[in-house]
Amino acid sequence: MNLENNLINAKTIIDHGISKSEYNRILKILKREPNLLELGIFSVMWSEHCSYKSTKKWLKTLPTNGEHVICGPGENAGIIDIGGNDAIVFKMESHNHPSFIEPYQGAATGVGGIMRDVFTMGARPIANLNSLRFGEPSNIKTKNLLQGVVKGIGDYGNCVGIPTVGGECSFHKSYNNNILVNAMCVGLVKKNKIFYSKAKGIGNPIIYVGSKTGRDGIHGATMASAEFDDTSIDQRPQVQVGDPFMEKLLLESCQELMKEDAIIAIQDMGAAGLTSSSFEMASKGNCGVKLFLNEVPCRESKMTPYEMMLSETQERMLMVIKPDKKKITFDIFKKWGLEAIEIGHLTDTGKMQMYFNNRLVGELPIKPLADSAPEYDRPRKKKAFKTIKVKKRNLQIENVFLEMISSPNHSSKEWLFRQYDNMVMCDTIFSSEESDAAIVRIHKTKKAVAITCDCNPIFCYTDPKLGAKLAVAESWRNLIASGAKPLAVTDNLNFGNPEKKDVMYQIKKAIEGIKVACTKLSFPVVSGNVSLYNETKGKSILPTPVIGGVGLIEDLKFVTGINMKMDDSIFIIGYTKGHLGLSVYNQICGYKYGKPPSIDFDNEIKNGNFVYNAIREVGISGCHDVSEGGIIMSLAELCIKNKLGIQISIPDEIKKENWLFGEDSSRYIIITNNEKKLLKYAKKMNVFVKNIGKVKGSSFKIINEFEISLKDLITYNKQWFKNYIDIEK
Amino acid sequence: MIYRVYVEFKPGILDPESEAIKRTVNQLGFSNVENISKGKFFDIELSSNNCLSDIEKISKELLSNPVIENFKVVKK
Amino acid sequence: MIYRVYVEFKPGILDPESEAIKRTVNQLGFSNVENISKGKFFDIELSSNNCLSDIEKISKELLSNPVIENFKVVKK
Amino acid sequence: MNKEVSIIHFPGSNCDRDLAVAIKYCLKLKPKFLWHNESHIKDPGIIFIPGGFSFGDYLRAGILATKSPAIKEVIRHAKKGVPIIGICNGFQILTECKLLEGALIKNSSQLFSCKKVFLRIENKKNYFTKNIKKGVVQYPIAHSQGKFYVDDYNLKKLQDNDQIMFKYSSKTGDISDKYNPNGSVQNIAGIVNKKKNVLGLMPHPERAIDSFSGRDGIVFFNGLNELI
Ligand SMILES: Nc1ncnc2c1ncn2[C@@H]1O[C@H](COP(=O)(O)OP(=O)(O)O)[C@@H](O)[C@H]1O
Ligand SMILES: [Mg+2]
Repeated sequence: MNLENNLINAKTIIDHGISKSEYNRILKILKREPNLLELGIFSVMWSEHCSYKSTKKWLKTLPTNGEHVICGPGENAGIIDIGGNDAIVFKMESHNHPSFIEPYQGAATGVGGIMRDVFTMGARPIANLNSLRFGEPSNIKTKNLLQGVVKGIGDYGNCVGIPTVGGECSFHKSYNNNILVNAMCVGLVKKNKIFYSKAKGIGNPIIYVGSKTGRDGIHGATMASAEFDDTSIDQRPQVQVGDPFMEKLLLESCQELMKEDAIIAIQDMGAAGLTSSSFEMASKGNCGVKLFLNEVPCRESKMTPYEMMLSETQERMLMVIKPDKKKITFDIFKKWGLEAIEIGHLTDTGKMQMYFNNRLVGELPIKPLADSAPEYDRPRKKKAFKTIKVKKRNLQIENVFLEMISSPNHSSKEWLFRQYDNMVMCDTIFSSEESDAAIVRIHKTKKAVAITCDCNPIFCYTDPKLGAKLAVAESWRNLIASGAKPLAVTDNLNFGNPEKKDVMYQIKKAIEGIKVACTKLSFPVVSGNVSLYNETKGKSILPTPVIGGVGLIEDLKFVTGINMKMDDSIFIIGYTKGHLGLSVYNQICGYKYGKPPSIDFDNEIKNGNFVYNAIREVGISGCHDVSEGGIIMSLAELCIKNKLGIQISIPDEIKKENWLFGEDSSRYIIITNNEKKLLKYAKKMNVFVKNIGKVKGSSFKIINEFEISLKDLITYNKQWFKNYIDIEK
Repeated sequence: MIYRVYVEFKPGILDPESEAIKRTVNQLGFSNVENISKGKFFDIELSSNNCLSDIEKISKELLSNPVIENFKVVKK
Repeated sequence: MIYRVYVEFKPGILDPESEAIKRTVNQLGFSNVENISKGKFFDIELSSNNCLSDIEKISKELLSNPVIENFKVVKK
Repeated sequence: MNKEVSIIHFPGSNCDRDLAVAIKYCLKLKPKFLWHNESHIKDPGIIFIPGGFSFGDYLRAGILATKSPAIKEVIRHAKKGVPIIGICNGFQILTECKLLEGALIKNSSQLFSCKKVFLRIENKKNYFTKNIKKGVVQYPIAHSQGKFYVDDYNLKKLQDNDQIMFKYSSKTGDISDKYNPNGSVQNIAGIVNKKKNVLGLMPHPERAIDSFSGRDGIVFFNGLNELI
């Protein structure tokens, strides 16, 4: 073989993030030294981001099957059956590092990337969600990052015309230099029109369509797999700019082409661009590939094969099509103003052969490269916690409450979600401010899907396994509360550096927690993403395994919001022990340590089934789960949303603080005027319910404690963002 | 005294807007247009003299995004 | 040959973005900044000479909106 | 006359389907989709220009779309008196191609804004609105360049000529800054041309046709029945 041999030395290898043992593995596979192009390809294919080398061993243990699962992890996104010929495609993905370097473009391209993962499978995206974590508001970078990220998410989804229907956003100092931007996309596909990435058919053309390739993001995949240091800000060329208009054209043209019987395999060029998309398609189909790199459309002059193979320019797709469908393929793209280009074809060599200027410039065996990607069982060690008791601030209930509802994490996120078009496509029934899960109608049917994303990183920090279980349970509960039957989840595992023992411990334990909870709740994991090395100067983020849950509402009449009507009765479902460890209450009062609330899955399922059936059989006005901030926070959210007052009495048998602020699992608030029916049904199902008050008047009133007018309550809840962003008065 | 700050994309950064404008211009019959690039400018009026370093600072921290943009200051 | 087209708001049209930038600049401690106004520019590269009238036409019909904006063409 | 409603579809339009759904639901007919490079449009019936981000909103929202062949046809039909309705991006396109007065610029807040707003109907003599019984309707808005600007001279002409159709208002029809979501001159949300056959509005009536999103859009579309 006559490969151009760019000199590779020890430094080049280190610069590519390849360890000594990995390099030896490369030598074994190739039986020769790689050239620079080949080394670059190994480095991205074996990066943490693409190979999951630190987590694969543990991810394999997740439950991924279930009666509704059509496609589990391994493809661009997971797919679940929702009855008839309809299926739901969904996944969550992180864009943490890019968003920290350039918040607007980083977040925008994150949204773009996850939507492509979904529409690549034949689906039309119907909803976007996001889970955001920022540093302390007082950190000088936070405001800028917040504004940039939110605008980036909004502008991208709004332009493509996919509603952004929900998500979460919170602040904690551990994210000061490592924000998290996790984007989730849900799409709708016909079961008989699903597209996969497995290439087949020797000689079949490989088609490139979308933006021209530039030098952006070269080595982005390795960046996403490396710790930050002071020089990160200077990693300029790695920033990718998003083009939502191109995304919209790709979406529409691919949808049109998918109606023809033309596509054999399709992949978006995401992380590691042309490299990972071509390798993945070929390795799934056991094929070889010939690529003619002179054909790759380039934005800049003099781009090298190395740059073309590693570029992460956004909004590009790769597909294998039937040879006799070339014309219709090119015509459809042309109609949409896009140029499709044949850049290679499939072979039977099992090798990736890259040609440039009529010369073979790189040749790699595809299967061995993918199959022998490193897999590590990294050492782990539990972190020891200091149990320093911080002096408790002595606060009145009312003061804690007001501090809570006007705190950055619990104040109204209206400033944020106003910037998202949550109605385009006209199937949004509730966005996630109106219901525990966002609810999107399946177009032209009476079915709807409920979608939510959740995680409480504070719980996960102290007890990653329990914290992850609680995140899964909360997602499940949110779906139940919105009237849905929970079906499956996607997960986004955000952690620090896995080469550190305590971080690896967190990762393993969190995955274990997800495994247990998803198994118990019959809530399989169908897709996901891992983001590691979220760490700056040795400080890592709180472990943040975000869970994105999806459920089905078989008939719109069971759709349930955070609603109430005047004179309704208010019930708590589930027993309140009043667990305050790690609660918002304790944090406000200065107690920073403790344990997360425990969870008993039998009880969770019992209460959940009760609520699910009560929604169908009792007739209720609204439902809301009890989570961060406890009963009092859930009640406040009900009042603020409905602009109605309530009167609540605290039961005698428990301490006031514990009852109001406790964060025990498995509880809901149900609002109904069918009191008798609800009680009777609870008795039959042996579920603990308690009537705690009524919807009444125009103030928020806890009897014998305090009363605050609705108007003030709303002002408290809205002021933080207003003041922080300095919205023009 | 007025300074003008020019801000534009660094070379090599994707600028889909300029691409779209160029396409339209060509379609309108101006086939002699080879390339279009765009940028922003800010005119900053100061009450005191000799503040070039202030302007540089404002340009760097506020008016431009050093990750993807370059800026240039000229006295008007 | 390259022409540069400057586009800015007509005088009298309130530009909240410039206002907001000025507020932030002042808050950052640059109290000597009296006024900020902003605009866009387009660098148009032509393959043939003497096309000032083309550029004027493109500027008028595409790059600026006469209801709100003025433009100015200079040769670079 | 044949019963027709046409929707002009641009690359980047994204409310075209929503509009078609509303038309089918309210007017019981299937609209005809016309692609932006259609250079001869015959008997279009009512022409709708939908919302979205035609050509990515690049340069200025709406401007690049005005250079398409279909818009030349829209202008030709407008002169003949064909009813034309531009919603959101459609309104932006109609001002950019000068079928309507004024300009739509960035919201005062500089941010995209998506919410339901109330609109007072200013003029009920016009065939677009005369069948709407209510004085105030509620439609969603979703835009970042929706601030209507016109200079004083032309504003007066709009007023004198009864060209102002919708204003952002309170639920009871009060007009003040408090109810102005984007900084539009005099809370203007929608206008017609001098001949009164071209309507542009920023809010989305097509997003208010079911019990979840509000039903005020239905009267808007039903009111068009006699035009087709
Ligand atoms: N934490 C996880 N849980 C479950 N599945 C995962 C997880 N992380 C990754 N996966 C699956 O592994 C596959 C590869 O993911 P990824 O490399 O992120 O895809 P892409 O190349 O589209 O970015 C996908 O099928 C994804 O769903
Ligand atoms: Mg993918």
